[in-house]
Amino acid sequence: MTLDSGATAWILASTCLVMLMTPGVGLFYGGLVRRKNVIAMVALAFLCYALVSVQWVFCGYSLAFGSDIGGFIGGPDFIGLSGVGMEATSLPIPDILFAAFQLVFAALTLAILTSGVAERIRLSAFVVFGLLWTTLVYDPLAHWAWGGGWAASLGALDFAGGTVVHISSGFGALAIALVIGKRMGFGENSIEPHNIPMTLLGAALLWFGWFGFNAGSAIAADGLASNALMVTNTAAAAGALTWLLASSIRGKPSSVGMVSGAIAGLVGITPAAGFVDVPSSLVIGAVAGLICYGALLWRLKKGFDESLDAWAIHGVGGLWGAIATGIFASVGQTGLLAGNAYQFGINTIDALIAVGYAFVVTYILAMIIDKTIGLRVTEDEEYVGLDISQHGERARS
Amino acid sequence: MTLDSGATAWILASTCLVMLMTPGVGLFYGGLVRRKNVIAMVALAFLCYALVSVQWVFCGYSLAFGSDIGGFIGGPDFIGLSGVGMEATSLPIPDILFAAFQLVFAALTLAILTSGVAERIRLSAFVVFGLLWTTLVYDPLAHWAWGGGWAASLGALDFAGGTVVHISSGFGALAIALVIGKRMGFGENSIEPHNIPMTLLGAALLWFGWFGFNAGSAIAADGLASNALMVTNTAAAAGALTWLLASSIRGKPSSVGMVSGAIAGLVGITPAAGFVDVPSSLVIGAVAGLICYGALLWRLKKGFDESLDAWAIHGVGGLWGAIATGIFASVGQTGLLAGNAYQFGINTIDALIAVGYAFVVTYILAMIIDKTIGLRVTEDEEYVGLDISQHGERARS
Amino acid sequence: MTLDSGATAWILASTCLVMLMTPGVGLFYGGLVRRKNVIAMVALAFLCYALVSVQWVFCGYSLAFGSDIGGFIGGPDFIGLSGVGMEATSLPIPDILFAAFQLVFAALTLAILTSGVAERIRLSAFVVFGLLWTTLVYDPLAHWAWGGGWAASLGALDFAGGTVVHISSGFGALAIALVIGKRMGFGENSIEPHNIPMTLLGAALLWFGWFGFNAGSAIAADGLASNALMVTNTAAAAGALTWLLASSIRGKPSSVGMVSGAIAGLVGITPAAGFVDVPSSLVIGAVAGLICYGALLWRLKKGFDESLDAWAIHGVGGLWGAIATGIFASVGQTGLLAGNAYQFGINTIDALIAVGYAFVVTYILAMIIDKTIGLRVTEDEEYVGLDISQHGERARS
Amino acid sequence: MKLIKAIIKPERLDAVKKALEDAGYFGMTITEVQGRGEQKGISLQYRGGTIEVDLIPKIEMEILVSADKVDHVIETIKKGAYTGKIGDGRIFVIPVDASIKIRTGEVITE
Amino acid sequence: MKLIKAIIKPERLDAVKKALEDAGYFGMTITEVQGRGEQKGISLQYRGGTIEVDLIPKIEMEILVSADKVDHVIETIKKGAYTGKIGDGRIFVIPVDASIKIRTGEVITE
Amino acid sequence: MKLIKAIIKPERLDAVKKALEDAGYFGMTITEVQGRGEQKGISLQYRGGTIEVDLIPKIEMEILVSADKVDHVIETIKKGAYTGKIGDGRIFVIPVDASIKIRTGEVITE
Ligand SMILES: Nc1ncnc2c1ncn2[C@@H]1O[C@H](COP(=O)(O)OP(=O)(O)O)[C@@H](O)[C@H]1O
Ligand SMILES: Nc1ncnc2c1ncn2[C@@H]1O[C@H](COP(=O)(O)OP(=O)(O)O)[C@@H](O)[C@H]1O
Ligand SMILES: Nc1ncnc2c1ncn2[C@@H]1O[C@H](COP(=O)(O)OP(=O)(O)O)[C@@H](O)[C@H]1O
Repeated sequence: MTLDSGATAWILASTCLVMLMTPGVGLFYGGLVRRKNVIAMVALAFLCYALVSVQWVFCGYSLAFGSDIGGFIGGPDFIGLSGVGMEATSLPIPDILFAAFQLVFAALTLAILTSGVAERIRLSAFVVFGLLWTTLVYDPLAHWAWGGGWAASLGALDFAGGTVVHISSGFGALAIALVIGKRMGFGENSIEPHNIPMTLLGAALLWFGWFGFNAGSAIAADGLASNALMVTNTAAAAGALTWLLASSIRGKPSSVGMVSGAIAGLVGITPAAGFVDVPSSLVIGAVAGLICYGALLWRLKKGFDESLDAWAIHGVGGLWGAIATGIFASVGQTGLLAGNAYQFGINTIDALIAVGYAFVVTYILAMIIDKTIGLRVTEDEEYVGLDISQHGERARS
Repeated sequence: MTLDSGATAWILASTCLVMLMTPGVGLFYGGLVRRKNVIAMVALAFLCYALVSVQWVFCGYSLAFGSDIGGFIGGPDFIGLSGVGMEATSLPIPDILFAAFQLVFAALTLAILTSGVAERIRLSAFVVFGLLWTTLVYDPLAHWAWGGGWAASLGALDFAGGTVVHISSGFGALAIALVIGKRMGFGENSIEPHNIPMTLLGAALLWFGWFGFNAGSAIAADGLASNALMVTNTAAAAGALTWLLASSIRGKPSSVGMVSGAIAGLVGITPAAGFVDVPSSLVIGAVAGLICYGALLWRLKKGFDESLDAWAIHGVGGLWGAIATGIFASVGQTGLLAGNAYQFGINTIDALIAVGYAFVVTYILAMIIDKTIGLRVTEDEEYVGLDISQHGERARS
Repeated sequence: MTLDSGATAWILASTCLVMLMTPGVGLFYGGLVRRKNVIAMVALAFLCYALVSVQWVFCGYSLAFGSDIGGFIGGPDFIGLSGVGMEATSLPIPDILFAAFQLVFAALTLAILTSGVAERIRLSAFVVFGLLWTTLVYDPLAHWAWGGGWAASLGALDFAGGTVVHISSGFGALAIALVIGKRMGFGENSIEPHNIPMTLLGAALLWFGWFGFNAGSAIAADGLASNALMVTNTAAAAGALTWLLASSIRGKPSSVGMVSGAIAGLVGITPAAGFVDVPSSLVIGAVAGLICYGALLWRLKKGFDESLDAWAIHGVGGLWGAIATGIFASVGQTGLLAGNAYQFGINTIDALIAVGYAFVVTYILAMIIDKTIGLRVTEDEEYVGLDISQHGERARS
Repeated sequence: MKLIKAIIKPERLDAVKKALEDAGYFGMTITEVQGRGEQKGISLQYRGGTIEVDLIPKIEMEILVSADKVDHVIETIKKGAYTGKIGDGRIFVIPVDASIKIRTGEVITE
Repeated sequence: MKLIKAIIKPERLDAVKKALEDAGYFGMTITEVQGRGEQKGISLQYRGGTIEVDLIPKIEMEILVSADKVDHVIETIKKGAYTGKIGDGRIFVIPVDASIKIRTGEVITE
Repeated sequence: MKLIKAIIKPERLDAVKKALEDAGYFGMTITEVQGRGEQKGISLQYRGGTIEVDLIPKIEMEILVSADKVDHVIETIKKGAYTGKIGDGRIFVIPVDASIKIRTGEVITE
């Protein structure tokens, strides 16, 4: 394919937009923890970004996009990005730009997962966990959906990563949260967000970046990208409003709820963004807001300390999105409503397999690291907070 | 017209840039209120964005850009964005991208207006007000200028929304501020900004996004867009410096003043960005800084509680910009200085009609809502702050 | 050359990205100072941006890019940007866009230098200093490297400004820090960062914007730009990780250290971004993290109050980057490793001359201003903080 | 010597400071605190129920004065802080054995 | 009249407030403080050495009560604040000469 | 038993802590406060006029000690806090009736 400079311009910009989502997640999460852990929480996002950046050029890209091995994983063709050139081959953008665009997705995914270990993870253990997780969980899932793996072969649709990014990180967060255990005092003492404006800023950066995430996934600057941007925005707005409404029936409508609803809508539309029209996106976003709010309430009732709700929002929202794509697809593809039951079936099955794979592998990985290096800080370290105990820093002096 | 991928790439990016301005306004305003209202202030911006996003795809776009009805409003052609496709028709970008680009303008406009109700608005009343305001005030004004309405027919120039966005929100803010009344203790107790760095961050995001706002309004990635970017930046810088200078003569030059001057410059250049050269932009920006500073001092002296100065900066700045466009136009159009007195006249008249329309309709709308639902929180709710009373949240715990 | 809309789209976007780096530096620095100086620190970045914006259109662009005078400076051809049109002439983007893109570099450079005067500079003196510095130091250096000056003629490579931007600001910061003197109590009382999350936010914006900085410097949306983006990201990640590692051997690995390492990596790759491949970028970034960390420790040991380490990170990192470009160049150019010793030599000599020029001219300029107007606030003003004494504002009220 | 501890509404701080200045009292130390009084705070109604806002931001002002000035200072603070609405605050008078000025070493025990 | 000053762990604030409410004491003023006890804080080990975290965030609670209620209030605070681990905090009882309610002007000297 | 309340410059906190540690006093509670002294704060000149910066950030340190240690603690604090410039701060000595250690229940009334 010949290089298209407009497409290249937009994917360069999209790569920047998605890159900013990782610190965006850090700020979103950082505002929700207690003050003594805010630096550590934001730093974790940076660390995820740095680690995955190196892993990706070293082997991650190759595992995801190298020549297919048994439908499960990519081959070593692109180790060290060798053979990934500055020309456009199968896409209208340079190969190396595609690798960069995919890199920022991989980094973000790991950062989302840090929800499950908030306020209690040992920094050094996370380095090991993170490198292994992105290699053993993210890279295969990316291969299945986008790298020529089995899911793509069977026709499962995942436009921008509902399964690859959100199911994997959401269910991964739940698994590691179960392994690492609840925060000291969870359920007894009140653990309130210390800086909600910071969370709102993080949400703004996420919404902003998500346009690159979804509309960039068209790998073109065209009508498809434009439609993806519009449905992305609509779903986000719908999710924000339904969560706001639902929570205002139960009590005060919190701002954190409103932006959580927006993110639920964004997650829900992610796999569908290239396949649905605006009215469908309204439904997908609105339902995502309600389902994820329900999931959050359920988690709280059960007393799971998946602390910052990656599971409720990204995991459950991603699952809904995958299924919804199978239902509502109408742009370029057809879904259940257009009579294509196969699409609905394969999308649902693909999502459930991803749920299972992400949960189980993350659980085992976390267990191994916990038994060997130890995932969790000591009680004293947790008590004084990770900012001081892991970084020797204080958020306000 | 055939789709141009470069133009599409730039308008996709511009849509993202302008989207970020809405939370940018939220942060700008959020830093200026007292701590007990910061969450509510930022949340209001998100709410504006979510509400208008849904209203716009439902009917707003159609009212603004549907086939003209009597020069005043658009017809129902595009309800639910039906008929707004992924192809480029009259512009080099997909129709649906144009709709998205226009959406982010509409959302921002409502967010700017929240200045007038800061620290005292009832959340639920604002939902109703916001939906009606964007429908009854913003959509017609957008139609007049850009959708084939009377102002466009008569040749009034408004490149990126000086009249549509800034006059409407600025004078709307003044009108609703008069209806809702002053904040408790205004003029007696000191009501100081609680977080100026947050305001500076908001200003940074606004300046950043404004390049998409003005240079994106070229709907092309070409020399016109580039010129628009350059004059936008120059006017902003000039406004920042003149306000800084003027305020340092009266006392200490505050940082809030400097960035207010930058925004005044940005507002002033908005309608002119596609029609003037760099030297003119210096003058437009510099004068905007002085005029808006003067307007702010006048408002304070009069004791109007249009709390965060949308009127002084956006309203007065927008009015100046509209007139200045009629004076300085020289790129592709001619203004007074080039001997075209008609342009000066029609631009001034158009702006004054917009001032009148925005003020009167907003005033009536606010009155009706105040008498029925009640715009304002109770005294106790205002005293404890909107964060707790409207959202059940605290900015620092 | 005919205008390419894709290239134009990307450079428009890159200009926005780099623009945001200036407030990004402000926030980065603002978090590192004491609370009483945070507003002044962030405001200084805005002021740099506004001042240089006006200076650049007035004469800066012409001095840098006007027709060459003796290899040293540009002629007055483009005073007031006259003759800088909306058409593409020698580049695939409009001339005026090139001027805008270059403007944001000039502004950023001055903002980086404010590290050296943190918490003690008089606002009015800085206005004078800043205007003179950008004219006497930045503009010539830009001319030498990019405007047809002697360095370009001799073949020195500086892709995105390692010498022009980072060496000049880093060594400039050191020079002015020596002239203005240490902060009161430096070395006796602890002077700790007051808001590390703000610094992390600033770092995120810097990393984000740096893609525009380096990949935009290709002045195209093509494979070269894409490669530049990828190597930029890799070097940043490598720098973050090596600094983290090195500092965790000495003590607790701070988050400020991690992002400082990322910035060191970004600085290091800046001159090389268009000339090296991914494996080289890993080395360049990793070494930059170590060298700059070492430089910081050395500065602390020596007791120099170059307060926020522009010298250690930008100055030393830029020097390393210039030399590294001469060593690793392999894309489109060749360096020492490819047998081109000349490249290594000329790059090193160019960098050293820039070090000398920037240091000496800045030192003399600072001395003159100090003796005449006075660079430094009074002791009382410094004690109560610049926020109150220079701006009459408080960060929290 | 007595330490007068006054808990006032933040929005009255300027008025209290002004009143004290006019009466010739400059020295003071203030702290941002949160308080609730006998009224248990403020009840806000909303559709879902009631919310009790019990801890409301206040300013605590500490002023050291010689025993004979106590009444005058209290009156002055009251004048500045009074609004007549719930939450106007409290003043406590606490005995002080000695007071030392660090710079001069001066000790007052009265 | 006495001023009871209790320095407690922030995470016990809700429990202490609840206990006091149940016992009928509403009025209080709280401040965010940092403290260290006789234990010199908490020592954390890391590869490079040891870090002493000496100033740990605490809540200081001030409650004015009449002298006869002092013991009851102290018992109540202890009930809410006790965890049995280092850093549970201290309670100080300080004599108060007089207390004034700004809104009503009411003076109590007991 | 006495409560020693010292208001010092924030930048002297480390020195005061160090001095107290060396003298064997560990327990303390500190609060971020703002204060002005008899000097009415600091006057800054600028072209438009004068600005009075009256409330300057300070640290308030509270230390409970037995009566016989009071003088020693005061001397120690003075040593750490003294700079000789305006604003060095004050120390107040306040009588305390009783002190309770929540964890152990230990009551000291001395
Ligand atoms: N018993 C008490 N002990 C300590 N502080 C108190 C007490 N009662 C009131 N306060 C403080 O005084 C403030 C005002 O009390 P409140 O009862 O609301 O005032 P008023 O009685 O004037 O309406 C409270 O917010 C709290 O900080
Ligand atoms: N001598 C003291 N003077 C003032 N405050 C003290 C003193 N001793 C302890 N405190 C306060 O009490 C808190 C708890 O003290 P600590 O000795 O850690 O508790 P415990 O003895 O119950 O383990 C400290 O953080 C400090 O705020
Ligand atoms: N009368 C007072 N009551 C309460 N606090 C006081 C009083 N006088 C001084 N202070 C506190 O002591 C601090 C230092 O006082 P200042 O008079 O500036 O010190 P110095 O007299 O040593 O120069 C003030 O900022 C304030 O917090």
